[in-house]
Amino acid sequence: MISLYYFGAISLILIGMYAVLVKRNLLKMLVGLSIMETGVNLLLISIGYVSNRTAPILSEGATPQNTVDPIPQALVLTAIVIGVATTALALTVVINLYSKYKTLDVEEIRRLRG
Amino acid sequence: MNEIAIMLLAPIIAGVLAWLLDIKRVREIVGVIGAAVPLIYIVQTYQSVFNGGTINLDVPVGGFTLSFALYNLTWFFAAIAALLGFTMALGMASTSKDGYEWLFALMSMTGVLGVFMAREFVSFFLFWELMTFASFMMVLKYNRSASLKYFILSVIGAYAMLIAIGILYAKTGSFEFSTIQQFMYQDATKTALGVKGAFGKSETILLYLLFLTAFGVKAGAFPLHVWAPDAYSETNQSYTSFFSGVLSKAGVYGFVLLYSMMGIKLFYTLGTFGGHSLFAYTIAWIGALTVVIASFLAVLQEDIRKLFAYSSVGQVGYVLLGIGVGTQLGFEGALFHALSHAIFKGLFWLVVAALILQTGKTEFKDFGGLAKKMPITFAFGLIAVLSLAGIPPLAGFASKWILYEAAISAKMPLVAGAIFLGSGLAFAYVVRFLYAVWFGQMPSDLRNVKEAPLPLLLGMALLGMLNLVFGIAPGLVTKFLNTIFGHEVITGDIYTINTGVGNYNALMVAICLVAGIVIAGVLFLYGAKTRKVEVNDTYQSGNPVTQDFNLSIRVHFYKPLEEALSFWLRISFDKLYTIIAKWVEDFAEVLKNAVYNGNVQSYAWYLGIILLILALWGW
Amino acid sequence: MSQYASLLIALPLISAFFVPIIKRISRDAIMPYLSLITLIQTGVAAWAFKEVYTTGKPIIIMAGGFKPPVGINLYIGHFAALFILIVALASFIMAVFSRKAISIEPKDKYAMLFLLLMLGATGMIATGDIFNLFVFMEITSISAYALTGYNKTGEASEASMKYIILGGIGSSFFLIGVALLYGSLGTLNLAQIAQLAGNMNATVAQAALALIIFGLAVEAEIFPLNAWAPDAYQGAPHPITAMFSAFVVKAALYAMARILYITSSASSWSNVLRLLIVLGTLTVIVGEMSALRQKNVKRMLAYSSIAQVGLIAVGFALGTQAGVNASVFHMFNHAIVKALLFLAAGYVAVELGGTELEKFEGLGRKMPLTAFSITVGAVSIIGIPLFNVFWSKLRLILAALSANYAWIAALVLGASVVEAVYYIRLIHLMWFKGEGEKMEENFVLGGIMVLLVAAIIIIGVYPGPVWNIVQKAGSDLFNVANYVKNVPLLGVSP
Amino acid sequence: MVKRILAIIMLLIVGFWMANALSGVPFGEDKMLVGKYYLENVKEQTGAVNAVTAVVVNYRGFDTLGEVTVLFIASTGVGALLWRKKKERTAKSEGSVVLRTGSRILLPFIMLFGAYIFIHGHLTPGGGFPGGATIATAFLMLYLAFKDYEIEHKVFEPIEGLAGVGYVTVGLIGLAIGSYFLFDWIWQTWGWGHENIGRLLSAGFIPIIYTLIGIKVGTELTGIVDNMVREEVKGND
Repeated sequence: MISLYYFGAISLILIGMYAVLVKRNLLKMLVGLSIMETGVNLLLISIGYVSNRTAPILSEGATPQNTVDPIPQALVLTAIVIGVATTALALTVVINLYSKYKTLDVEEIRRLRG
Repeated sequence: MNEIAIMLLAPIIAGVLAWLLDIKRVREIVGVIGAAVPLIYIVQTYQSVFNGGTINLDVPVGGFTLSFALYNLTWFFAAIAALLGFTMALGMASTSKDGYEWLFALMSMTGVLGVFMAREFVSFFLFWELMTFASFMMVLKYNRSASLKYFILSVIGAYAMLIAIGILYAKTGSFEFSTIQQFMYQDATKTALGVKGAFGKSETILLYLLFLTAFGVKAGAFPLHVWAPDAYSETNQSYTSFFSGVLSKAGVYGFVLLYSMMGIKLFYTLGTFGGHSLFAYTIAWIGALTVVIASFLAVLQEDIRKLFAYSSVGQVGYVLLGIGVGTQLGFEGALFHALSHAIFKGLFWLVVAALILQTGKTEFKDFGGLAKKMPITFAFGLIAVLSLAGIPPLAGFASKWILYEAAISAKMPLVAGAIFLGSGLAFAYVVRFLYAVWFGQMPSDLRNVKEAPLPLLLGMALLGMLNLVFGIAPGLVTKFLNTIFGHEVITGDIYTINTGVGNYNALMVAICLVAGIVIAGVLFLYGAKTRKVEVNDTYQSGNPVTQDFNLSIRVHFYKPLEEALSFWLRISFDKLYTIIAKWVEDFAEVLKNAVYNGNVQSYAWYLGIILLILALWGW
Repeated sequence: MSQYASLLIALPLISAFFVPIIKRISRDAIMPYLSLITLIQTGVAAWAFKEVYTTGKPIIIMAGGFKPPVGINLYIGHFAALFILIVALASFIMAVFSRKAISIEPKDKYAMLFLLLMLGATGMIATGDIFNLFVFMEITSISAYALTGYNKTGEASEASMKYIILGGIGSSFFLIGVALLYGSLGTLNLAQIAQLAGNMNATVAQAALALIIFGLAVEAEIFPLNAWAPDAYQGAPHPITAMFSAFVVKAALYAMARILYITSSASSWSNVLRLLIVLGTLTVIVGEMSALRQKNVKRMLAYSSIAQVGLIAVGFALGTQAGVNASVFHMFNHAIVKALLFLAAGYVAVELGGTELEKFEGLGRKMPLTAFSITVGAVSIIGIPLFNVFWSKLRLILAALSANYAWIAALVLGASVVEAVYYIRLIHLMWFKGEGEKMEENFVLGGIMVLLVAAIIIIGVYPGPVWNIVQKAGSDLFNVANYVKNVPLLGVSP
Repeated sequence: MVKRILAIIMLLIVGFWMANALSGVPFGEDKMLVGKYYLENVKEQTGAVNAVTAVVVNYRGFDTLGEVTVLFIASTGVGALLWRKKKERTAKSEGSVVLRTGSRILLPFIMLFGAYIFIHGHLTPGGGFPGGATIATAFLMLYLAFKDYEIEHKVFEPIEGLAGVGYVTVGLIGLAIGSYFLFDWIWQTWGWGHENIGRLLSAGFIPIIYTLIGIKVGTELTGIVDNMVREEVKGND
């Protein structure tokens, strides 16, 4: 049976993807992207988890034998920052787009095609 | 430096120089010299090649080795190319407008020489493409749609060949003609014995069809001939002498190669039909159809360039037909006709070039009475006409005669009939050319026309002379061709040729003809009473000729024929291809707008769908 | 000594960080500074190239002095050395072009993003760690997003937006793939993944591989994941478009091929290959079809570029050494040709104010050198002998046939036929239509174009040396055992 | 509506597929390979108690460099895309009294806390990125509270660049001293702070790098906020 954390992570990914596929408002699509990223980060973290172990900070009684895997945590740190960067840039582009098109509906933003 | 290397490099280097310098006169001199070099070497190597010598050249390039060889078969084709290349350069010295034309004309000469002398498929293909590209650039300058049609068909052909080469390479591990030939021979033996060979039946047929497409396009064989009329007419006509005279021979050479390499294998795989080897019979019929159809269309043209373009297509059909007959006699006839077609059609195009250069006209209705203004050009035009129509004692007759003999002796009466019909039609259109352009009433705007410039005349003279020489002494050619087959296929001395079925003494005929002309001349000068008559308006059945029903020799002369054939004329492969091309483009447009519809969300759906496919695949 | 190759990463970074200071000193110094840095980068790349090809051994850069898989290593093998050089060289050319092409402020930010785009592509090609690959991919794509929208017009923003959304989805799924891979192997180092891939759980392997390839395919412009590409190519500033086509896509393609072959011992590998062949084929067909009736030259070149990418992908997916070699060769040639074409088209746009087809009428009279360059590039990409692309297409066809894929050979050729149609239209338009006065052509850009044309023709006439290099690069990519052997893996094993 | 249903069906299938694959990666089991090596050797090799930090800064230094770069790209990109000839703040009203007073009082403490987080990155959870983000929060608060507040652009941009330059320089010094890029020369060559493991003055260059990152992230995020808050002014030039 699939663990709750995995389930949560996959759900977040799917919800995010659903927003991208269905919502017509660009901002909502971007929110979807963010949710997806969160889901992925949660997935990474839960893959690194080992039952009944503590955080990988080797002080106050924590030994290499009773701590969880530090790598996914390091990866998630990086992934979060990358997600932030993408979101910031995307929002900037949305600002520019709105000032030119006066709309955020993806159906209308299609001057480039064919 | 190796002779082959010089022959290959001289034209293209001269072309690049001419293009870079681009000074009038200088570029012409450079170009002519560049084109003359291969001819000099061809003449120089004649003796050693005739005695069975071979000159080789190997150049390693990018992991491949390009090898070339000059021996009797390749020498023969290279000689045609070098000769026509030289006369083309002479013609272009008068008609070329800029360095661009020199560059690509000479580049295509290099290309075609490379094709003829290649000994393996890489260099063969490389130079094949070079030649195609260069000739395409020549056409592109004059007409986009004609060039595009030419290029696309050529490219399809070239790529069909490339695939075939690839298949051969994958199986035999070699590009060399000789290695592939041996491999095929062994494979054919296996097939004959009923053992499974390396190439199955379907694969062999595929190879055959691919090569047929590749060489058929270049040779202008029906139904892939559609590019030829447009391309031949829409370029510098001096260049067309080379284009139609030599480049189409590359296709012919390809068929010869196909024969020598895969003939036996194809024979055993495809079997026979009515006593003839099926694959060869196909080629013969393609040739015959090309002859008949192109000749009919040639008759109906109103533009002299178009007329000769179709005529060229038809003449190459003869060559294919000869190859398709499949006997050694047929081969020899085909090769001979390749030569004579090159020299008379080259001559023709030079004459046309001179006409267009001096008058600026291209349609029959604008010509007339030029024999007086351009007498020398007329004389050469006459030689060409006679040779093309197959009147003895010119080269065209000798070669057609051999072809005819070959078809009869191989018991292909229908094919022989095609030759005969083609000749009749050829006569019909050259007569029109002869009369409409040179005789009759001269339109008033042609009064100041002058004789063609000297270089052009020199080129014509060279080709005209050869028409006569090879016509009167066909043995010169057949003796050389015999060395290719290793024994005397056609016996006889220099002036007579004996095919074993029939005998033709060219000298005798020539002497008779000269005697006849002399007698006629004497009668004309001293016997007949002639007087000059005014040219008046033409009347038919008492009415002046109107545009509605104008059947003078200059306008719609063969209209009744056209009406009779109207049902058949509606079936046009040209139109079919155009429709297909348009359909493809429309489809592309629809596809493009449907796929790239501009909506990000749709694009996101594409991603989703791919994910779905991945997911479904995972189960 | 060889560790100094880490300058390839450090130099563009530190120079990009330094731009704000340069801006304080003098605003006019930014563009020369950009050219200078890219030139130095080219020098370093050339040195690394020389080093790798003379010693025949890859340069392994170990960050922090930790041996892989503990530390991240950069693997500058035969392939990476070659393509890093191309990246640097193309960047240098485009930096020079930028001085003329970029008139929109803020140029300092442009310079930074430009350097970081170059850095990202360099890193993607060099890295030997799958998560680091993700980071560099994000560096590349985020700077690409920003640069796409740099012109700040509606079209540019729209293109950028599309790129962000599709790229974002792609990178998320890539990361899921990496997570799965890490979860089942416990390592991120490519060499170690190659060692362990064989004993991976089949379902995990299939999903992980599929997701990673999916993520990279978005960046690599594989149909139908490439819908952002034509828009981005059209909307981006001209030098950037050239960089997209010359190396950004190539980096993603390389990464895809690398991961593909790294995991060749995984159980569902051949399925992925087959899928990639299908997608590559579709990419070629749709790309060429879409280019056929384009009215905008830049967009036409973009579609043509996509189609070439499809060919390269198909070559990689053949799964043979010959196919990989052919693809690498085609990547190399295509980089040169497309750099030239986009440079020339961009230059026309700068001078005449747009890349619509009508602007190219009579170009042969107005700007003969530029028109000549476009002609050579177009002729080359069609695959005419004596021009470089011919050789790579030939290799591709031979590889396809020897792998028993006759229809791929037909595809390559069919694509060439279509290319012939639209490129010849362009050539005819330039030389034989329209009128115009001769204009002054920029001396430096003219010189660069002449050099690129010369490269095309020299490689076309004499492909031997390049082919030798490419073969080495190809076997670097294909020969995974050798790759694993070259990385000095620490004895961390299960 | 059809679109939604199709999307849901499609996503459920994809989700099932991923879940199915994840069943091959059991939750909560020890799957460490390289991770174990890190845990066992982190103290002596890097001097950091927080293994995550050691992984981030030392073992996977390239990732962090890339991460810093990504953020830098984002801030530069935002700056480039929102560049206008003239920009000004257009907020209509000041923040409430609570906000204004609160932010004045809290500002130094928030900054201090941010600094604390990044300086202690090798000992406690946190590091340069959270620290920098905390500092940026302080500035964000100022933007919210005061309608005319603007950061000192002439100072922020160079600081942002110089912090990055500093990071790469630290790496390059490592290349010069230890012949590896990003080599921890303080810990491994000079051997400083070996007796201090678990206390502030240890872990080689981690605190230095985290300080630089903290400054950089703080200025960058502030820059992004600044760029987004100010709007184009038209017509009055």
